[in-house]
Amino acid sequence: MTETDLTYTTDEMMSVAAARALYDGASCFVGIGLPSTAANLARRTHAANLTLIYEAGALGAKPDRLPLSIGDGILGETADAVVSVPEVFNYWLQPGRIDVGFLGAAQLDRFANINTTVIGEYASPKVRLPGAGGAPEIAASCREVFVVVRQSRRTFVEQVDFVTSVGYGRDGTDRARLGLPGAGPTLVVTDLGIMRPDRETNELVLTGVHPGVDVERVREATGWDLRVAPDLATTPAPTATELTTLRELQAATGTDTGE
Amino acid sequence: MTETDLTYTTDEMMSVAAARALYDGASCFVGIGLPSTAANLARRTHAANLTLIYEAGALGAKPDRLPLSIGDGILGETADAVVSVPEVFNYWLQPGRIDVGFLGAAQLDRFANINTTVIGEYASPKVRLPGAGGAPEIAASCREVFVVVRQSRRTFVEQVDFVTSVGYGRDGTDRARLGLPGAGPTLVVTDLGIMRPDRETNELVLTGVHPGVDVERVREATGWDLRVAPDLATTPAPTATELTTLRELQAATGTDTGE
Amino acid sequence: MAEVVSLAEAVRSAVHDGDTLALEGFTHLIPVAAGQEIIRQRRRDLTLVRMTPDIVYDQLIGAGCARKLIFSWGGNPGVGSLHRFRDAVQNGWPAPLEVEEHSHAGMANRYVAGASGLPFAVLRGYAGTDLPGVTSTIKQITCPFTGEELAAVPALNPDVAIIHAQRADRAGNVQIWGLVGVQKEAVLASAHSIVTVEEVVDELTPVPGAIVLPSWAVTYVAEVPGGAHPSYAQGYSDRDNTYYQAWDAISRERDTFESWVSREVLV
Amino acid sequence: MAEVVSLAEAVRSAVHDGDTLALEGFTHLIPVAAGQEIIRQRRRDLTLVRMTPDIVYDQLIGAGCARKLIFSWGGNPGVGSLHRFRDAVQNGWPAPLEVEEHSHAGMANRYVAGASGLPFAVLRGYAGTDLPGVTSTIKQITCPFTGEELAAVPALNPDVAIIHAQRADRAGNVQIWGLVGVQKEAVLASAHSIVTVEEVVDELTPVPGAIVLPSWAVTYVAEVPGGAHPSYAQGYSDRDNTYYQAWDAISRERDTFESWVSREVLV
Repeated sequence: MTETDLTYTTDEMMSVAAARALYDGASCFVGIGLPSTAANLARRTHAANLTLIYEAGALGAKPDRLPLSIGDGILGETADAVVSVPEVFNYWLQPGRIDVGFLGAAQLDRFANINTTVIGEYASPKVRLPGAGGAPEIAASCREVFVVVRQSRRTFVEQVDFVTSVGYGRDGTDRARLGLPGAGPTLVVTDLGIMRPDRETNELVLTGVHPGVDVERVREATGWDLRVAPDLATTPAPTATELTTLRELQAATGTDTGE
Repeated sequence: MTETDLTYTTDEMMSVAAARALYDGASCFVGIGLPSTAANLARRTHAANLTLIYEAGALGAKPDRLPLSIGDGILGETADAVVSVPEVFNYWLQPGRIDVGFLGAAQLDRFANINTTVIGEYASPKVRLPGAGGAPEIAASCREVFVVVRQSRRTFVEQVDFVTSVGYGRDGTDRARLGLPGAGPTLVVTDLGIMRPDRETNELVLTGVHPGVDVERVREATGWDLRVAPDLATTPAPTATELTTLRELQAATGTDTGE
Repeated sequence: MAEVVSLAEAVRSAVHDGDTLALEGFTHLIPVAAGQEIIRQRRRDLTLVRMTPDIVYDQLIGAGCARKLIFSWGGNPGVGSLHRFRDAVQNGWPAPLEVEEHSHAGMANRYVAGASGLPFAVLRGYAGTDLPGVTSTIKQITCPFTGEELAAVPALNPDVAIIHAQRADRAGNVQIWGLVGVQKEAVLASAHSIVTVEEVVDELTPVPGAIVLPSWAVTYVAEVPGGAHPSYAQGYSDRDNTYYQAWDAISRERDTFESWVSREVLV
Repeated sequence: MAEVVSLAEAVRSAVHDGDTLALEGFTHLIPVAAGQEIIRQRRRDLTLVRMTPDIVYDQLIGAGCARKLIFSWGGNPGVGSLHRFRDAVQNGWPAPLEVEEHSHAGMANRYVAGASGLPFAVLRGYAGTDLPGVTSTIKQITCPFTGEELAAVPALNPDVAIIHAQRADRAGNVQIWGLVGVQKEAVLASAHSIVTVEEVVDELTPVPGAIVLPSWAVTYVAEVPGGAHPSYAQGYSDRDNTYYQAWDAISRERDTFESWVSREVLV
């Protein structure tokens, strides 16, 4: 047995921290890319009974490598049940059956609203992004939402240019007013640390930093005046098991995936 | 080869006449009982490419005997496709994809409205009948509707006690006003003869009598002042092939079926 | 995750007096044994939901379990009428039975709305019929794009759905094939569910035409071989057509029915 | 009944300038060959509909076939952006591209409504997002029973749906298995349809998880082995992930794209 190299990248720390947030027995609606990496890592470490749901129609997928796309054949082949795309959204997501929606973001703001539509003006965008996909209803209907995204000033902005998926709305109070069934984003995991919404205002607050990251570095990568929790935690470094499992998953896949 | 007994019952004449009305290549939404007998007879005589659709979820059923119920196993086992009950109604019936809806009736009136709900007052019925089943939407959405029913004054009434499924409405003019997609009942086949709606008024008019039946007998079995077409036809008697096929179907079934 | 328990235990835990129940099955896979267990446990005041109430509902009604029936076609398929149902509606015996009746299309869509977490469904239906006049759960709705008028029906969300299926694995994943009816929708529309199965197996080998209800969408699984009798379970049993015919005689009179219940169910 | 013809003939007969087309496929079974045949036949002014426009739509847009895109997620899955789509939206090259964008749930329900012969669908969606502000085909509707506000979206009814499937029989019945996406709904929602298949066989032997589109619901079937490449056809081929990566470089600049079209498609 070779010894695991315990040196890890910030992306590895992010995936490990995101995976840890998933609890055993949960059902998780998984976006491709970083969320899928984290969810599959969780299933292979502490959460063997995690039910992975992919929007292409796989309920309870058990891939032995990372899927390369949202409709990778391995998802259907290993699933408990394969259903049509309308059924995924109507029978499984919409009624609030799914515990955790696991999303990425191109922009994320102070109130955890997500933009994956455009940078700039909608009518004449600076950058046209892929669009909504399943995210608006995942964000609305899952019991809670985890967001995993690399942190930078370009991504973490005061106000998203476009609300593709609602976190807590433009002023943090929309969710209750809209009667959205799920609790919304309860956790944001980045390559630098961990944020959670303030219980009162729903503003994202830094509640944890990864080992070797100081608060100043996180604030520099955040486009608003980031509040820091009084009991700021430091994320435990990835364990050998976590790193080995993550690296094996990625090796089995052959290539890293990005949405 | 034994010679076919060409003596036939009025029920046999009715099934044969109803079967003849179905044209090859049509899709037919089939009620159990008399409609199913006629439709299966048609498929085994002149209309080999008749697509039989049963509401339990069988599209293109090809039973080699008469199904004993609307969800008889033989329907699913021989079908081109098996779908859920919601899908039958939403994806296949509702959009108007089906050529012919083939229905029975407990009461039928002058304007071909069908009652299968109650005899007497709804709140305190003399006879509580099975209810609507698939019929209201079959009657509304199929391109046309054929009704097959044994004729008597009890069944052929001036006004049905309850409109379960619309023919042409209480005064014969409802169908257009309601914007129903299908043309409605274009043919009624009984054990005595054949009725079709008048082109102008939509009132059912006797257009044919079966061999040996005179008009007076049909009028006696009709609860309204039945009009008779000037060019009244006499139905050709069942052929040896028709009778043999019908009897073989019923023999294979072991028992006759009524809804 | 579904718990694998005995039928008696499943009914005891999940079904309460006053509940709304949907025992679904469209000729195929009718959960008859479960219905008779409910009679045996003497549940009362039930609202029974089903597209095609047949003899198991006749039995529940005759045994005095039901207060209300929500349905679209009630009969003894291939034979004729349901005498206990008729007696309850026409004569209030053994108790008055409230009825709320729809068409199949309406009922199917009510389950779909229930399974989808929507308060209502839209369909082209009922227009020109007398059903909206007697059923308050049929309304009109206007398309916000075309102005067209359509029918709206409210979601069905029973307290408990009960179905019969061919197999489950030990984790409680349920596999159903053949004519699957509206059973998936009934289970997903309901707060809780009981699935009786022909057998519990180690692994659900794939079967053409099969659907799977994942364990986490099911409350209880109970192994009840033949639990659909006299209906059939494709791959396991054939329909007992004689029983349906015999039911006509048994159910026609109150006393023959009552002695049947005492003899065959309440034992 | 479906006619079995060549792909060129199917496109020639069914697809006209100005049509609304849905080439559907959710990562699996994407009808790429059919899309390239449309480029080859130089159709123009098309409204392209798809939940997940990927590289075949990038190709159609870059080749100047499209006037409008109705979609919910447009990207090169697993790789990144669609450069031709971006160039059309951001710079109007080779022609301005109107966009009408929804969420997946909205698009799926628009197809469901289309397949169901309804003018609209109802869902819990879009609330609080900026999408209703930029997409006029999202409205509100009130539940006539509960008073709840929900989203309404209009039916999609394309002129032609184009999908790829594993097999058809000679009568034109189509069999699809694996992740089946929204393909059935797209075909049933459309006035006409073209299904390319890996092979035409004498008989469709049952396959677990397979659905069948009956011949009478399909317009044209064309045998095009590998017609989903670079996507995959379960049971026939694997996804060509390298091609998706290569597309990023080919499509990034207008001239490399144009030489690719000349070389690989317009031949």
